Amino acid sequence: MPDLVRMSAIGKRYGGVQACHEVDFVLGAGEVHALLGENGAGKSTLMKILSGDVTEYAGSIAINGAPVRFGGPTDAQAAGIAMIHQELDLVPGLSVADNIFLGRELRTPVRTVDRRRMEREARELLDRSGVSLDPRRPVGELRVGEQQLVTIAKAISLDARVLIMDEPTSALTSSEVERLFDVIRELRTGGVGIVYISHRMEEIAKVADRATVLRNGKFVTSFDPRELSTAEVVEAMVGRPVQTMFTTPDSDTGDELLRVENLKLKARRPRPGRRDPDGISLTVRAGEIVGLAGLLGAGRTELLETLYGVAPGGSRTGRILLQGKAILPRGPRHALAQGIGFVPEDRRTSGLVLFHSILANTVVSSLPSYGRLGVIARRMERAASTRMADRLRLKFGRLQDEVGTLSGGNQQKVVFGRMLLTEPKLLLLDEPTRGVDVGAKAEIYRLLGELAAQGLGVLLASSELPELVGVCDRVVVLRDGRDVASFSTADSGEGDLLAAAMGHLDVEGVQ
Amino acid sequence: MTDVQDRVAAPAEKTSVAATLFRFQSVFGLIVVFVAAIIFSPRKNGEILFVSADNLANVVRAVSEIGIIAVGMTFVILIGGIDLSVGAVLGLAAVGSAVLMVENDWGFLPSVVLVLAIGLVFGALQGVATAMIGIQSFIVTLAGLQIARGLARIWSGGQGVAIAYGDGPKEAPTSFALLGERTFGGLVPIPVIIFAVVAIAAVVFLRVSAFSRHLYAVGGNEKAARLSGVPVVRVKIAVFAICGLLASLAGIVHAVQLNQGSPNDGIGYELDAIAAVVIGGTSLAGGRGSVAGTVAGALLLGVLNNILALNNIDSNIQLLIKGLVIVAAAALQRLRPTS
Amino acid sequence: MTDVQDRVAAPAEKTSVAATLFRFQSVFGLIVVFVAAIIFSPRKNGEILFVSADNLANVVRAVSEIGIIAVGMTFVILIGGIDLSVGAVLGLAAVGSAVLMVENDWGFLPSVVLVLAIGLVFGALQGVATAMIGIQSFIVTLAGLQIARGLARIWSGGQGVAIAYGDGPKEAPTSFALLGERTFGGLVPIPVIIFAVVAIAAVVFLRVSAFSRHLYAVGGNEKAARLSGVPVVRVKIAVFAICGLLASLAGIVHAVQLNQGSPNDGIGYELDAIAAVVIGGTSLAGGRGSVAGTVAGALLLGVLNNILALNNIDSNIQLLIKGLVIVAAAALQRLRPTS
Amino acid sequence: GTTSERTSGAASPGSSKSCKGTDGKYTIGMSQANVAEPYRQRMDDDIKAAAKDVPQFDVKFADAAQDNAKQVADVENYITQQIDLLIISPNEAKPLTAVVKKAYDKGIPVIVLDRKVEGDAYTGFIGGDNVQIGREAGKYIAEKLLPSGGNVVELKGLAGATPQAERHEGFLEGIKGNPKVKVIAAASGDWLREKGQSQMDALLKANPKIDVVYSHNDPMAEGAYLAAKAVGREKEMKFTGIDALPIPSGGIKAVEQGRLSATFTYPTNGKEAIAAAKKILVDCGTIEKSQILPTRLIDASNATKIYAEENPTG
Ligand SMILES: Nc1ncnc2c1ncn2[C@@H]1O[C@H](COP(=O)(O)OP(=O)(O)OP(=O)(O)O)[C@@H](O)[C@H]1O
Ligand SMILES: Nc1ncnc2c1ncn2[C@@H]1O[C@H](COP(=O)(O)OP(=O)(O)OP(=O)(O)O)[C@@H](O)[C@H]1O
Ligand SMILES: [Mg+2]
Ligand SMILES: [Mg+2]
Repeated sequence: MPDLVRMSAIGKRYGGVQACHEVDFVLGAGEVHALLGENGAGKSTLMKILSGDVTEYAGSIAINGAPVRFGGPTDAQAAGIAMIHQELDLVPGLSVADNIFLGRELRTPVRTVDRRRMEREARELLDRSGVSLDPRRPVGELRVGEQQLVTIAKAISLDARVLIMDEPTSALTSSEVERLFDVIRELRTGGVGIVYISHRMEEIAKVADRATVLRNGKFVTSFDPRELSTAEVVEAMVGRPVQTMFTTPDSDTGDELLRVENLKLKARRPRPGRRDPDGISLTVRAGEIVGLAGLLGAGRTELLETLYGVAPGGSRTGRILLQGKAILPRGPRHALAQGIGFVPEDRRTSGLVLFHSILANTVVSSLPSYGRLGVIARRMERAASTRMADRLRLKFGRLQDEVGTLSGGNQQKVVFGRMLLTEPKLLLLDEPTRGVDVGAKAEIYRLLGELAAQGLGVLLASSELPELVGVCDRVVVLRDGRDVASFSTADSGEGDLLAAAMGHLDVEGVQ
Repeated sequence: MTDVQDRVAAPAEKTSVAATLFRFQSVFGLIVVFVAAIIFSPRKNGEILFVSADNLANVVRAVSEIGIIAVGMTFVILIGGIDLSVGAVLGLAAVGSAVLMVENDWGFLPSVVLVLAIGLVFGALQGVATAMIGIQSFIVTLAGLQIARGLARIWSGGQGVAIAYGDGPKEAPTSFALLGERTFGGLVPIPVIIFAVVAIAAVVFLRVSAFSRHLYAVGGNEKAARLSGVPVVRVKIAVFAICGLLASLAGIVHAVQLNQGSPNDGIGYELDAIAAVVIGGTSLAGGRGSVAGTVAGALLLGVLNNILALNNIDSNIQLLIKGLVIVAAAALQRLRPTS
Repeated sequence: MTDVQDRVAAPAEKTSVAATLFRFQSVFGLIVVFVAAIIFSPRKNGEILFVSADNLANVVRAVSEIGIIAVGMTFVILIGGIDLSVGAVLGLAAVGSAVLMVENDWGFLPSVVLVLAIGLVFGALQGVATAMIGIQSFIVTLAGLQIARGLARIWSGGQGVAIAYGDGPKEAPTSFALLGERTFGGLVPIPVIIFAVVAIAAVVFLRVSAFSRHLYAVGGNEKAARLSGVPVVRVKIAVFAICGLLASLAGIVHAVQLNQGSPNDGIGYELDAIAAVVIGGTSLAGGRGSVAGTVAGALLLGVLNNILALNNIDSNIQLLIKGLVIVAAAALQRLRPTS
Repeated sequence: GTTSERTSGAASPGSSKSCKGTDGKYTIGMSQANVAEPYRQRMDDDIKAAAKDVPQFDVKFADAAQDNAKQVADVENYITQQIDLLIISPNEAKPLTAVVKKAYDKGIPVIVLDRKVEGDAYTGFIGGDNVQIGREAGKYIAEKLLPSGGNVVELKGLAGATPQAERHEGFLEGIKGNPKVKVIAAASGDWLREKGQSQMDALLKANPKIDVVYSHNDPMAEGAYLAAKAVGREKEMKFTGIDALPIPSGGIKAVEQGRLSATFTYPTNGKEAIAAAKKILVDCGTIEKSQILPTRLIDASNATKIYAEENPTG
């Protein structure tokens, strides 16, 4: 029996970048095939070629032994290939149900849209992947994680023979991930071939039957992930051994930097699904990395937004003290002036001007320091940008290149570097390693350790429990906009965090 | 997981009242202006002139052309585009119907069909230029405006073509004249009925058709639409074609109302139509808005014009008041919860 | 690591030639049209009329007002906005300078300063409405257009105010007249010099100022800009203020060139200015573009108008040709490697 | 002419130099303010028709689209082309004065139509008198239509336009003789038919008794008629217009067909302009500095005849 998918000698060039070069890739029916590689290795590109999104490429594709050449995503869908894209490609103004059935709406006998049936089927699909969302809600109102679940439901609804999942879990917490794995196992049993792309190494061994590693657009190796250790897999991806994944800094922590006391925000115009702080207290000391854990919608993002002053207007109670002084966060400029930096969750929509240069994107928050009287000394800004790029080990061509052409992890570093150039005292990080490859993650962690050692305080929201446990000194768990527990990572593990986040255990953590 | 369900369901319920109110927000402005019009209306013999039946009929008649155009414009703006050529296409269509029926002695139906087809094709060509070549619609239709105006001037020889009715040569068929008459006891002008039919058809169409989902998708997130298999190029071309078609329908209505087709008809109508659409709550960024809002927006402008005229306000002061009301109506839209 | 760097660096060199070419892409169109103008220029006694010194001076003089406006418009479009009020503000400023100097017998400097301040404040107010209330700039400035036009009509009493020069009452100071003269041996009109100064200042400003980085960031991704600490509201207000200021500067130039300030001056100039900006390669979506391109775009339109006029092309045919050239020039922009 | 224009036609500096007699070939540049006005389009058409009979003439046309600045550029371009004679119908007087003088000083004879430029740096002016027309219309309404008084509404042209002010001013003078004629309302119809219609909708509503609608041009009068007809009141009142263009969509036809009671010719002067050009260029003669053509009343009695006169071919 021929392979379900056989891609041979695939090549793709973007201007000067060889995204894929002579790549062979084989997927069998009922197989979960992990595709691994650093940011920019060419994983998405390879899969975009398979799913008909990219139509100009070298090489050939065969489905069940029959050669194909797709003219667009519709062709691929007709051939039974569906893809969950890395960037959440949903239409904000349409409802969940409309999004799921976009392009292949269900019709009544008179050719009008059968709204009722679409909503019913959407509800069933969502239930199957473990979410209860009202299918009539506009997608624009959903939080990132929920949107990701909608894209998953949408892909599943296609009943495809080949399902490509490009980082489907980057905004999900462990319980949603577990549900997704259940679905994947179910699909596999039904003979569906699944390509699974993720930078969360612990997921690979759990779900994949086989793994292929790409590096710089080229095939490196293929193996059974259950037979290799994470360290070996990472070495295959990066091309050299990566030492310790997490470098928990055991540096001394200094004075109290941030103190939040019973912070509550009552939005003037409440938005459905938003979980504003509802009585949060926590502290961050200088040199300390404090994690924020919680389930989807626990209110981590909203807390960071409130501290940075970008939450929607409303009445605030409680106190925020920075170095012992009460502050009222009024907005980014105000926060930055006080030494608070913020790295938002979604770098593409909230972080970067994708078509502007790396240079412009790195220096935009710290412009006044590169000249006088509003005139910029170009040499100074270039120097600062170069310095930051070196420090973050940014992989790039020239500072003038558009930041959108960088790989995801490198884009993340640019947002990160921009905040560092403002020389903050307190850094608020929201999922800073979402979609970032292991190598780059290690660098970001190393850097966080370094900065903490120099006295920076960090408040880090993350959905990856290993990351929280590995990087933070302390983790505060949020649930429903309240802090429900606080753990020292020295003596607690992922299980404790998860239990507290889900509210199963009534643990009051060790302070 | 049940935990999640509760969490989401509860606030959704709570805001749905507000949501319902906001859904009809575009009508708020209309109601406010309507009430203001009643208050400020001149009275004669105890009668409030503004709300008299024939005045209201006039108000709607006066906005029927802009309204028809604005419905098409809503489609274009929903996909994130804009069409500046509608006023010129109206002029072209007005000239076309007059020339065909009067100078070429064509019949009613062939003339109307050809004129509508011209608008459709003109719009579709603009759609091709933006969808396939990828030029911004603002600039395509700015050029289209000049081209349509030029064609209208050439076709008419630069002068308005008068329409006389009758069976003789150089006379338009009397069936055409009916389009400009009034019905229902001489009260409701046919142009109003045409406008109403167009608006209702558009509302129903947007509600029930798959095409409308595609249209919102193209305006809301073009890439997502493409990846979902939405025929983006075809949707865009179709939308510009519809807009051109409706503009030429408005041109026919214009010609029959004025008994003349002039190449200078419809100058500046594009801005009025866009104002109606935006006041009606449709976002110029695309993906969000409704035809019902547009109709409310067009009526708002009509009521405003009428009440200013009834009170004989100085034309310069009228400009100021209209500008301020447009801004106020647009500001009202900003109360919408999602920005 | 070095591996990646090499991979990227080498082709980057290769594309930099193309990049350099594309950087000047907006000038291509100008060059093409310029060469075409020379070829199609009428000749008299062996002289190519188009390239005669005073014809070229006329070409630039004729676009100087649109050019000044288009520079301000470039700023607004770079932040993703649009300003439809510029033509009306030009009219208001033209009226203002005439009324102040002639009817109120003000001096040169106070009049000019007040008129410029009016444009600045008018623009800033529009900026406030879009930046702080969040109304789309299209609609704010559409209202602004009507308001400015209404104010101009009221201020002038509805009539053009003629400007006579002298020291007497009801006469404008002769220093004002100098602005309309020609210099460098009577060849280069002062308006051309004003345009050049404005353009060069804008180019330099966009190149070196921190403000310009903010401006591009706001247009590129407003949310990201805000989160990065860019004072988005202030940038927007400033940009609309600059655009208003330049529109009123153009109004002063207009008044002095025509010896009159009329409330109907500048009707439709906004579309010409936008066309110049877009032909010059600035994206209406914001965040991408340059003043140099705009200047090239304005000159392109000027050369086009001139060569069509020199050949006495029928004005209706001119409309068609201009429409097609605008589309062609915009299509040329699409060749840009990144779309 | 109401203004004290000197008609002492001392030959302009240009005329003698440019005259090459019957053997010459002459390029004439016609700078039109705005062809979007039917009146001005007709002016161009009249010039074109008249020039056909002068084989030596080649007339070029430019349209300034109602923009003074564009018209300045148009004249500059004519100067560059070294035309032999300029005909200009200025958008406004003051802004065009300088460039007309520039052409004139370069030796190009200039014939100014309809609206004057300032000073005397032109060869000749041919035009109508809007104040006079307004006065005639006023007199006609006060004496013929409403001898025993009545209510008049006025539909004005575009605010800010000179003829609008003059037709208004003359009208007030014209009705002075009959104090029982009252102007009860005025509205601006921007010269446009549809604006005339929608303004009249409101005027009808606000004013139960209207006897005469005095409109500053024919299209607005037609629009007003349509509005009145829509509410069945067109028989209650009379409509008068101005311009009386001899074209199918013009005022003469409207009078002939009974919609308007009267209209007043506002001569385009196209024919006269070509005659003057011929005198200067071909006949090497001089022309009057100012030639004011009188207006004519068109009513039911003479409409058909005059329409035929103006359109000899039919
Ligand atoms: N549209 C594009 N234009 C230019 N370059 C691109 C484009 N898409 C991808 N690239 C480049 O191609 C290379 C491969 O990108 P790709 O998105 O396939 O990486 P990836 O393996 O999916 O990385 P990540 O893990 O960050 O998602 C990168 O160098 C990227 O910069
Ligand atoms: N109804 C809504 N309308 C608009 N934005 C919303 C809405 N609800 C949530 N958001 C936004 O979604 C983001 C929160 O979603 P996110 O995906 O970060 O959730 P999460 O990370 O799973 O949960 P959290 O960070 O709250 O613990 C915030 O930026 C918030 O402003
Ligand atoms: Mg990828
Ligand atoms: Mg979050």
